[in-house]
This record gives sequence, structure tokens and C-alpha cells, in this order.
Amino acid sequence: MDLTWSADEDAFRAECRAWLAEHAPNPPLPSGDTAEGFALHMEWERKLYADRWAVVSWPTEHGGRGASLWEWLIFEEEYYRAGAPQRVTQNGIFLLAPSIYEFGTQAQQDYYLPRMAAGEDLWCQGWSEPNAGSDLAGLTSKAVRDDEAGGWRLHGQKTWTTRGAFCTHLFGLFRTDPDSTRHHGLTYLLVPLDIDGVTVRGFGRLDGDEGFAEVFFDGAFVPDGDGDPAAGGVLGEVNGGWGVAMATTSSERGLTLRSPGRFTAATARLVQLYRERGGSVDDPGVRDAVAQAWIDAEAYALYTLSDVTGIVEGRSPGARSSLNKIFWSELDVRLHEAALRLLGGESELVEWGPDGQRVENPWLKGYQFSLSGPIYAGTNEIQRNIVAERVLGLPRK
Amino acid sequence: MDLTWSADEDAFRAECRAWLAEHAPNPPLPSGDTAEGFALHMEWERKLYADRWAVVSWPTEHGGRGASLWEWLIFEEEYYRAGAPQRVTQNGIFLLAPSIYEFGTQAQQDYYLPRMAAGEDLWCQGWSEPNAGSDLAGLTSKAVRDDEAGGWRLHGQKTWTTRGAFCTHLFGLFRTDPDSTRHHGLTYLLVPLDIDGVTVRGFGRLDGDEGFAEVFFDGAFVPDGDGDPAAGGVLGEVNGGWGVAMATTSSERGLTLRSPGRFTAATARLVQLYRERGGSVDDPGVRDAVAQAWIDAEAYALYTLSDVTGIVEGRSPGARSSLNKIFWSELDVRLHEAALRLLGGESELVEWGPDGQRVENPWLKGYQFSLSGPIYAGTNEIQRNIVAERVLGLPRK
Amino acid sequence: MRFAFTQDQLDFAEAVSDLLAKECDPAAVRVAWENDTGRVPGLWSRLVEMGVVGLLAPEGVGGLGMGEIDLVRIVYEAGRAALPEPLSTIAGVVVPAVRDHANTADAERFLSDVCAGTSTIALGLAANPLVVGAAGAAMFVLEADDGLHLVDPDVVEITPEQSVDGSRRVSRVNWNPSSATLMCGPSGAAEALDRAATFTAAELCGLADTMLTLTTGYVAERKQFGVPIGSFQAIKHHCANAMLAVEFAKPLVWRAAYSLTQRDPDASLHASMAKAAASDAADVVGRIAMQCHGGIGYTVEYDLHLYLKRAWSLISQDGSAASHRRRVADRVLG
Amino acid sequence: MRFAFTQDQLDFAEAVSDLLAKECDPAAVRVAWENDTGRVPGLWSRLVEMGVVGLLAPEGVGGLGMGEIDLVRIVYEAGRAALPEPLSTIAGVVVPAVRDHANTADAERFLSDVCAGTSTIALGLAANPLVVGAAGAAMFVLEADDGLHLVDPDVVEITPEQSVDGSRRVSRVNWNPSSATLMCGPSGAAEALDRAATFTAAELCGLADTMLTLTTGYVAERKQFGVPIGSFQAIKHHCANAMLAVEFAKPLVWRAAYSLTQRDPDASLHASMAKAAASDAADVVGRIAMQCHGGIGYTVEYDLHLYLKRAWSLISQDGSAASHRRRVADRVLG
Repeated sequence: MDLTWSADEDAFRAECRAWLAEHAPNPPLPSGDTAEGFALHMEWERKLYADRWAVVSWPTEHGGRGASLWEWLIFEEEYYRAGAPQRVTQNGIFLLAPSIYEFGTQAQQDYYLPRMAAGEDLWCQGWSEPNAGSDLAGLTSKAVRDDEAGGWRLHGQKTWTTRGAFCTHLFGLFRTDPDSTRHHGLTYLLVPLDIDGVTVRGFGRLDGDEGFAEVFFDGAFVPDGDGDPAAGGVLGEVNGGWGVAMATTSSERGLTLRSPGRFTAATARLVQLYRERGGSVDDPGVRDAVAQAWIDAEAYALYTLSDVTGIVEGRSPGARSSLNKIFWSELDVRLHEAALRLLGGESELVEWGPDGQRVENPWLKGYQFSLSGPIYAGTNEIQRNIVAERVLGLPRK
Repeated sequence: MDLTWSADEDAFRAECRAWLAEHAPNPPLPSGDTAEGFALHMEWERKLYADRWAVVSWPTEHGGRGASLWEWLIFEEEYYRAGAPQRVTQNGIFLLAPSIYEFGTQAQQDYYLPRMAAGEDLWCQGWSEPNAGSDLAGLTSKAVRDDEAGGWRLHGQKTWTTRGAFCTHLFGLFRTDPDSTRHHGLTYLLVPLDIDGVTVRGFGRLDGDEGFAEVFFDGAFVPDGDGDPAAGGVLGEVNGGWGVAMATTSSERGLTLRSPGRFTAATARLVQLYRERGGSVDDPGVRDAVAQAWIDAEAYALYTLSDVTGIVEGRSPGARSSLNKIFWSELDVRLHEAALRLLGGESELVEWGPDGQRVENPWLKGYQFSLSGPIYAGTNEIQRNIVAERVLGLPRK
Repeated sequence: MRFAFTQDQLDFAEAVSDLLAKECDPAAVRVAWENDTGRVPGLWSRLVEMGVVGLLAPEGVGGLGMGEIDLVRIVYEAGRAALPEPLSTIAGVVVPAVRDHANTADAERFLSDVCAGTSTIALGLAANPLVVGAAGAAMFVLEADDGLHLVDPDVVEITPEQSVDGSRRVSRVNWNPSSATLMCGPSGAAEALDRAATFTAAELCGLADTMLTLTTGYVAERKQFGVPIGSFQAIKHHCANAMLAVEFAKPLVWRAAYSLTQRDPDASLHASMAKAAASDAADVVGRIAMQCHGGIGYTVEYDLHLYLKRAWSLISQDGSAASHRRRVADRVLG
Repeated sequence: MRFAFTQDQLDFAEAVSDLLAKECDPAAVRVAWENDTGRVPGLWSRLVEMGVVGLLAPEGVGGLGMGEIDLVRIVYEAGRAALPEPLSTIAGVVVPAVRDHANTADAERFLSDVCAGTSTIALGLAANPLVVGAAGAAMFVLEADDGLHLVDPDVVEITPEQSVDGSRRVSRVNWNPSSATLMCGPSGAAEALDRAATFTAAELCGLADTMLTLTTGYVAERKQFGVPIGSFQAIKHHCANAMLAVEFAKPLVWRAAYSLTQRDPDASLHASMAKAAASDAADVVGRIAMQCHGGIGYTVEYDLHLYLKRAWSLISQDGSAASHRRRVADRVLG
């Protein structure tokens, strides 16, 4: 056991910190899930890319720094500590890119990845459908073979597509074998959103942002994908989409998105909030709740160090990553609940802060966002089933 | 709405309180779930009976006072407030007697009820079997028809029979139709434990008492029950035992056993404990936990008043009584947890109290007992299913 | 002993419920989210006509001269509908405060106006940093260290704020207490908080009930894996837990209202127990409702958020669960 | 950066685990419940032989000269087996306290004896009203306001008490601190509490793991309604919650031991986080284990209670979860 960083890692951290201190927007950007906010976020994304902070763990030829997993953790920790903006590009970078690395052709990798890193292509995910949420294998959107054109005609509807209204591309699963059921006969497709037969309709989210979209497909054409990647196409094998998606999903459920820095930074801000307001709020238990949130964030950070150690040494967390997802998502709710208790009667305010420094209330906003954590990327009910069945070996039926 | 008691009810309360103040054992009796303790408890039961406090709500001809439900509540409240002993006769009085009143012949009522009130017959319940706990309908103990003898030969095993080793009689379900499954073909039988072919083996409980028993049946004979009730027999219809048992079970699950006085008295003692120790224990949250337990006991008491009002006016709580069972059993755990927090490092002590007044640690004992609450009489998992399905109307499958 | 509403009380509440079902459906609440006042046009005068607004006012000024126990079930119905009107504040708190403490002339004048529906009075208790419905109020009842003041809007500086609940028009108010405006001392203010906590608790129970109803309806219909999600035990237990929370809060709320009516010496304790339980229940039910709905509950096109956001606001209004449990602890534990 | 045990550490722990599987199965623990000492005959000397008891003692007195991080995984194994021996107290707390603070002669003499297995030393920290294993101890390390004392049994008055865990032989001790017995000041005592909290936390994680293992085994076998009860979603979620609690406590415990080894300035904070999380985890897992077992868990014939009652005792030993969260709050929140 060795919980110290190497000199190189310390130097990397110092570089991250210095750059972020100079460049991270202050005051913070407004939410990236509105049209105006999104534009400001894209400026930030381009700035990250220009200085090679957009995708630190990617190879240099795709815009990254070839950073190790440890360096990635350091970067994320510094990123959240600096209060730098939420990554509007995250669905592409964290969900799609791992699948392109694993399943994409060389042409697809060379075309999509640098454009994604640079923010030229903005990807949203097309998993959920109105009748396929937790039950992802129940999806019915289909891609009908068009042999003449050498590709697929899409029909159906995707929904809960985060930032769909602002994105340029969608990745998702479509039923390519009309006789198939469940997770068979699905294909993972990459779809430009500006082609004929695609309609995107944004709709309002709980927190007031218009960050969700429905995407309707009415005969939109996507080629097989062995030609120019610009037109979109198949990622991986036809009818092999479930495996590609699961790789992506496990990437989402696992380590990558939920870097511990997000929670240690949030609890550090919670501690600050407690110091400002804890003495005046009439709530004898809130001190304990803040301490608990702080401990939980530390536990999560250490758990992640253990996971990363395992991954680096070739031990995959596998289904245990469901534990990870349950813990961070419920920790996130609890820590925001503690913050709202500290805000007391002001917790309902959409804008908040001292005069002259009013900002969108980060704790209210964060609380609302936290409530989606136990739902998306596989509800925590399903994650608990996975823990019980695949980790603890309880019988499925 | 009228939350005041009538002059008659106040007088009844005064009478209860005066009698209990004079007679309730001090120091408290040891547990009634040991052989020595049981004997002491039986003395107490006989004293209760002699002064007509054993079964206040029963008709006078069976040893009661014909008390109303309201008076019964008052009696219970005073009984628990006085710290009077746990009723070792409760399984007969509260679980079997309602079924005898509803399903018994006149001869059965006249024979069993006064003897039960007087503590001459001591009844234990024979529901659970090694493979039929939560799934009561899965029981396999059988009663084989003996036409010649005009009765039934019992085979099989019952278990978790509280105080079985000290009781004289058992009531329980046996499969009388060998071709039946689930809740069909069962008969509710009344069985003296001293007959041939019955073996009772006591075994140790979590809290150290030997209050459980297994009861083995190896051809023991019980007549039909239309003759002398002393020999035991069928209660209700042959093959109609499920209905009789459910009436009993809903009586157990419902109001009767869990009088609110039990919890308001316990929280009053918890408040006292807090006043003695709250200032010195290093636990900033325990004050809140005690207040919460106190509120919960009040809520339970009021909920019960609402239930009793409904019953008196002809509105049965029905499946809603599952809410009741979940609430009191989990409240009981929480209030004892709060007490153990107040005891801190002394919570593990089997005997406890100031020098010269050492008693069996009521909070440790009570905590252990409380843990059985969410399990017996239908686990709280099953109760939650009932609430969801029968009260909220969610689909069974 | 009888712990239940009278048939008259239930009938009155049902009449209000029928009105709200028609005039205050989710579409109407959405109108209130978007319009200038945060209120449903025309609805207040209907409530005035039914006598709800002046229920606690003496008959001489146009009220019904009834008690808190008569009002509480109606306020619960208002909660169920997420009624975006200052009903519990005005009918439940301001009217009895003015009735009991204002001088005769003020009481007669202001209560007559309120009972006639021609004006409203806004309430600012020290427990709350925000005042609802300050804009347009004919008068203010405001709490200072020395008690409740009856204050003219001219001398109140109003700074609007935006609530997560679009129909709640909240403001900070700034004013200078003076002996001229003092209506009653701290005990009158404490009584106002007890009433506010009790009626807000009733609203929260109503909101919780509606969130649970939406949830059970949704999970019985929504299919995943070929079956309604309500057939999964995890969802069943979530719903049972939600019901448990709200069903054991309600008796505390009804009792608190009864104790206010009876001027029970423990009325303040009972109000705190009610508010603590109702705040916790609404919180738990809201969380469960969100989780059982999944994505659909996270959209503003679905109605859940109307009730959820009202509940979030009311959970801390008139004292949080924690602060009321502290009051209970101080009273019971010493 | 590497947050994992070394292969050597895992091998050592596995060797201990193998020994305990043979020599400290539930039947052996039941013997300790009933016998005079509350210990498993012969087992201590086996642990001495393996070097576990003197793991933190210098090699010169027969120890291994290793660190807390080497011991913690072994203590976790002791917890898994509900080992009824004073391993964590002696090996984890008394040995380093005597090593660091006793005068050279005392240290050499007592550590040699302990490492040779010829005597034990009982520990009485101010956080605990009870002392384990006082009868038969060759010496006592006892905390007073001014620090830790090394006290001869002759001057300690021992009053036996009975623990819910039959193998825990607890006593109250009465003695008079004097400057002659003082071994170190309050900072040494604080360090002892940090070690005690950390190793007790490790034991609790082990106990929780065994309770979870018993539970998953039982629910996979036990059938009701024609299926294993472990196929019900409510049971699955109980088990998942149990695992969640213990898996997120462990990293805190390992880190606390590491920080002690490193003499990290935050070691005390880390120990408190570990004990808070482990106490809560054992509590949650114990509750879940009881509930999932149903009636069988409520009998003394089944093994669950051996682990459960140990856990109940250790949950508050060396500071409850609440007291350690208070320490964390004092340190982090100011």
C-alpha cells in the first residue's frame, strides 16, 4: 500500500492546477443545458482542447496527453476542485469514445475521435425510448435494411436524450433484425442529426433547463459505415449492438464518469457552507449530516483508488461497479440534502447568494440533478439486483 | 372529534391505576420465557384473574368485565405505564380467543374461555413449521382421518412455538385433505400437549431465554370436537382452517396485541433514561432520536385511536392493519436503538442498573425482542406487499 | 372519545375538493406558474363564497366562526390540489391573529374585507426568510422580536425572489417595527407559528397523498420487462413506505388542529410534532415518487413536479422537521 | 500510488484465516462461550507462534517489527471468525503503547512475555466503561486523565460483569492513578484510542462479512412459496445494502491502518472515519442478517448470534459511530 503520489504525478497536478486557476471561468458558467449556456460551454470546451485538457487520457494523436488512469484521477480532482464547468461533451467522450476505441474501425477512430475531442462533433446518446427505459432490451426503434443504398433506414423514437437539442450526432441502438427480441438483433449506429428524416424536439427538465430531447426517426438513412465516416454508420457488428452498448454502459456505470473529485469537491463546498451557516440554522442534526457526507466522499474516493489499483493490475471490478454507482448516486443526494438543510427557508430560491453575487442556486440545482442519479444509467433498483445476483450469487428466479 | 374521556372512562382508568399501583410486582418479574420466570408469571396471571383484570374485554361470564374497546385501551395504557409483567397468556387470550368467539361451538366457548382466562389452560400457537414460516400455506403437518376413533391422528412438526415448553395446549393448522395444496384442505385444531404422541422440545432464543419450542406429532389423537372439549378437537369447519387462522392472524397483526400503551410507556422510560444519561453520552444525535421515538409513539397512539373509532363505528381497517404492524414493529426497534445509544459501552451488559438494583438489562433485552417484531406474525416484507397490493392496488404479478 | 372528522367536516372538505378538481386541476396550476400573480384567476372568490377563507372569522364580520379542526381537512384538500392560493396563511393564521389581537376597528375592517374576498393580508413570520404574496397585499402581519405587527404596505420594502415553485411568489420584506404597529406580544406570535406549522403540515400531507396517487397510478400502467413495474417488489415496498410515512403523519396533524381549537396547553408541542412528521413524510414520498417514475418524473411536461416543488418549499416553511423536533425535545426532554 | 495489500500481507492473512477456519470454527467459539476463560484453549499459542501477537513488537523482543497495515488484514480475519481472543487489543494497542512509552526495562520484559505468549496485558481506555480479559492479565494498561498507566494487577480492583457475548469476559476496574505508574501523557492515550478504534473497526468489518455470507447462503437455500427466498427482490436489496455498507467501510479501515503506520498527522481523523463507518456497517448488516434469516436467526442453535452479539459489543467499544462522527466534525468543520 502506498498512498503517495510520484514526483511526476505531483508535477502533473501542479500543471493542471495552474492552468485551471488561470482559465476556469469565474463566476461559473450558467447551466450548459440551455441554448445560451451551451454556447458558452462550447467556448470553454474549445479552450480545453486547445491546451490539450479536453481528453487527457487519450493518445496524443487524438488530442490527448496519453495520461495514466492515476493522472486522469488527478486531473478530475483538480478540475472539480477548481469548480470548472460541467463537461457538455461528456456523453461523447466518456460513453461513446471507449466503444469506438474498442469496436471502431481505424477510419472511424481517426475521423470521429479528434473531432469529438475538439468539440466539432457533439454526441448525444440514444438509448432510452418511451417504452424502453430500465428495460433497455425492450427497445423497438428499428433500422430497416436498404440493400440498394447500402445502409439502413431508421424509424422510431428515442427520448431522455440529454442535450439532444444542441448536439450534432447521436449514438444508439436500433433493431436491425425484425424477427429478434430482447437484446438480440440490435445494432449500434452512429447518426448525424442533420440528415433528412430526423427531428429533434427539446423538452423541459425538472430543474427548469430544456436539456432533454426526443429524437424522431422517419426513414433517415445511415450507411453501413465502411465508407466515409462523416455520413455515420454501424459501430461494431450488425446485430452485435448489445455487446457494444454494454461495453459503453459499463463504462458509464463504472469509474469513468463519476470521478471521486466531483464528490470530494462538493463536500468541501458543503463544509464551507456549514461554516458560514451552520451556526445560525435551527437544525441540531445537520452537523452530523455534513460530517457523514464528508466521510462518505472520502470512502468513495478511497474505494475508487482501490478500483483503479485493481484495473491497473488487471483486476476488473466487473459487476461490482454497480456498488460504485449506487454509492455515488445516493451520496450525491445526501450531500445536497444536507446543503438544503443549511439553506433552510432559502433552499427554494432559484437564485441565491450575497447581494451582487447572485448565482443560480448551486445547491437547489445540484439537488435536483442528484435525484436523477439513482435513476439514469440503470436505476439503483436494477443495480441492487445486479449486486445481489452477480456479485453475491443470489438466485435470479 | 373529541379527544376527551368520559367520566365513566376516567373512573375506570382510576380503578385500573389504583389496582396496578397496589399489585404490580416491584421489582419487575424476571422474563416469563424461562421455567422459573414462567411460574412467577403464572402467579401474577392468577392474581389478575382473581380481581377480573385478566380479560377485561370479555363477557363477565367468561371472567371479564365486558369492557369496551376504549376501556380496553385504557386498561392497556395503565398496564404498561405501571410496568406490569408481560402477559405469558397472551397467545391464548389475544390470538386464540377471538377465533373461539367467532368460530367455536357454545360448548367450546363455555369450556375453553373461562379456563384460559383463569390460566388453567395455557395455549401456545402452532403455526410455523421448519419449512413454513412466512409461507404459512406451505405447511405439511397433517391430521389423518381415523373414522373408527372419530377424530384425527397428527403427524409432523411445528416450531418457533413461543413458550411451548411451558404450555398445556396448542392451537394450529394441520393438513386434513392429503390431496390439497396451499391454503386449501387445512383444519384448525385444538390440541392438549399432554396426550400420547406429542413431544415438546424447548430451545434457546437469541436473548438467552429458552422460550421457543419445537413440537413433534407422532400419531397423537384429537377427536372431532363435538364431544367433551377437554380432549381437544376441531375449531370451525374441517378443511376450513385457513379462514379461522386468518381471522386469528389478522387479530394478531392488527390492533389487539400491540396496544399503544406499550410504546408510549416505553418512550416515557426512554425519556427518563435520556434525562439520566443524555448529558454524559458522547452522541450529538441521540437527543433527536429520542424525540423522534417519542413522536412516533404518539403517532402510533393517535393512529390507533383513529382505528378504534373506525371499528366502533363499523369501519374495519382491513388490510390497512399491515401498516399498523410495520409501524409499531419498526418503531419498537428504533426506540430501543436510541436507548442502547444512551447506554453506550454498557449496552452489552446482560444485567444493568445502579448497585443494589441490578436487573436484567431491559434495554438490551427489549432490543433483542424488538428484532423479532419485523419478522413474526408475517414479516414486514410481506406486510409491505400487502399494503402495496391490497391497499394501494398495485398488481400482484 | 372519537378521533375522526364529523360528517359535516368531511362534507365541507369534499365540496372544496370537488371545486378544486374542476377549477384547480394541473392545467390551472400551470397557468398560475406562468401568470403575473401566481394565482388561479377567479378561484379565490369561489373559496370566499364557500366561506372557506373566513372560516375562523366571527360571523359578525362575514365569517363562519368555526375552528381549526374544521379548517384543517380543507387545507389538506388544498394541498392535494397544490392550490396556489394563500389559503392556509390567510384563513389559518392571519384571520385568527387579527381576530384575537387587532383592535376592534382594525379587526372589523380587515376581517370584513378578507371575508368578502376584497383584499388579502400577507404573513411574515420570523421562522421564514421569505413572504408569500407580498405584492398586492392590503396589509401585512409581520413578526418582530416583540410580537406581531399589523403593518401598512406603504412602509414595507419588498424585494421579489424566485421560488423553485413557479406559483409561489416570494419576497424578502424590510420594515421597521414600531410600537404603533404592534398587535400582540411574543405569545401571539408563537400561536401564529403553531397555526402556520399545523396548516402547512396539512398541506404537505395533501401534497404527499397526491404524489403517492400519481406514483401508484404510473407504476400500475408503466411496463418494463413485459410487466407493470408496480409488480416488482422493490417498487411495491417504495410505495408502501411512502404510504406509511404519510398515514402516520396525518393523525398528528389532525390532533394538532384539534388542540388549537381546544386551546390545549400542549397545542404548541402538538403543532411541532405534526410539522416534523409531515415535512419528513412529504420529503420521503417525494423522493420515492421521483424514483418510481424514473425519467418521466424528471420532466416538466409531467405533473409530478408541480406537487414536488411545492412540497420542497413547504418542507422548510414554518420550521423544518429538525427544528420542530428540537422544539419537541426541549419540551419533552428538558 | 497503490491502494491494495501486498501479496505478502494477503498471504499472511490467509495463513491466519486457514488456522482460524480449523481452530476457531463456530463450535470452538461456542466452547469459549461456556468455559472459564472465554477463550479457545490452545489457540493463543498458535497465534503467538505465527508471530501475529508480536507483529508490532521489535524483533529484539521476539516480535516481527512490522506495522499496523500488516496487522489490520489479520485482525479483519479474526473478526470474520469471531475470534474470542484479545488479539486486536494486545497486538494492536498494548504492544505499540508499551513499545513506544514504557521504560526500556519494562518494555523489554513485558513485550518479551507477550511475544512469547506467556502473559497477556489488559487494556482500559477511558472511552470504554468495561475492560476485556481483566482476569488473568499480567499487567494493565489503563487510561487516566493524565495519560496511560502501566499498572500491576495487585492494585486493580476487578468487578466482573456479564456481556451479551458469552465469550467476552468484561469487568469494571477500579484503581488509583499515580505518577509512579504513568507511562505516557494524553497524546499517547489518544494514539492508543486511534489504534483501538482502527482495529476494532477491522474486526467489525470481518464480523459483518461473515454475517453477510451466512445470510446469502441461507437465503439461497431457504425456500418459501416454492422458491428460494433469495430470489425475492426485497431480500436481494437487503443483501445488496448490506454489502454496500461493508464494502465502503473497508477502504476507510485500511487507510486508517496505513495512516497509523505512516504516522500521518491525520491518523486520528482517519481512525474516527473508519470506526464510524465500520460500526454503522456492522449495525446495518446485523439488522439485515436477522431480518433475512427470520426465525432461525433468532435461535442460539444457529450460528448467526455468535457474530451478531460480538458486533453489538464492538459497535460501541472504542467509541460509537456517533462519537467518532463528532470527532470528525470537530476536526473538519471546526
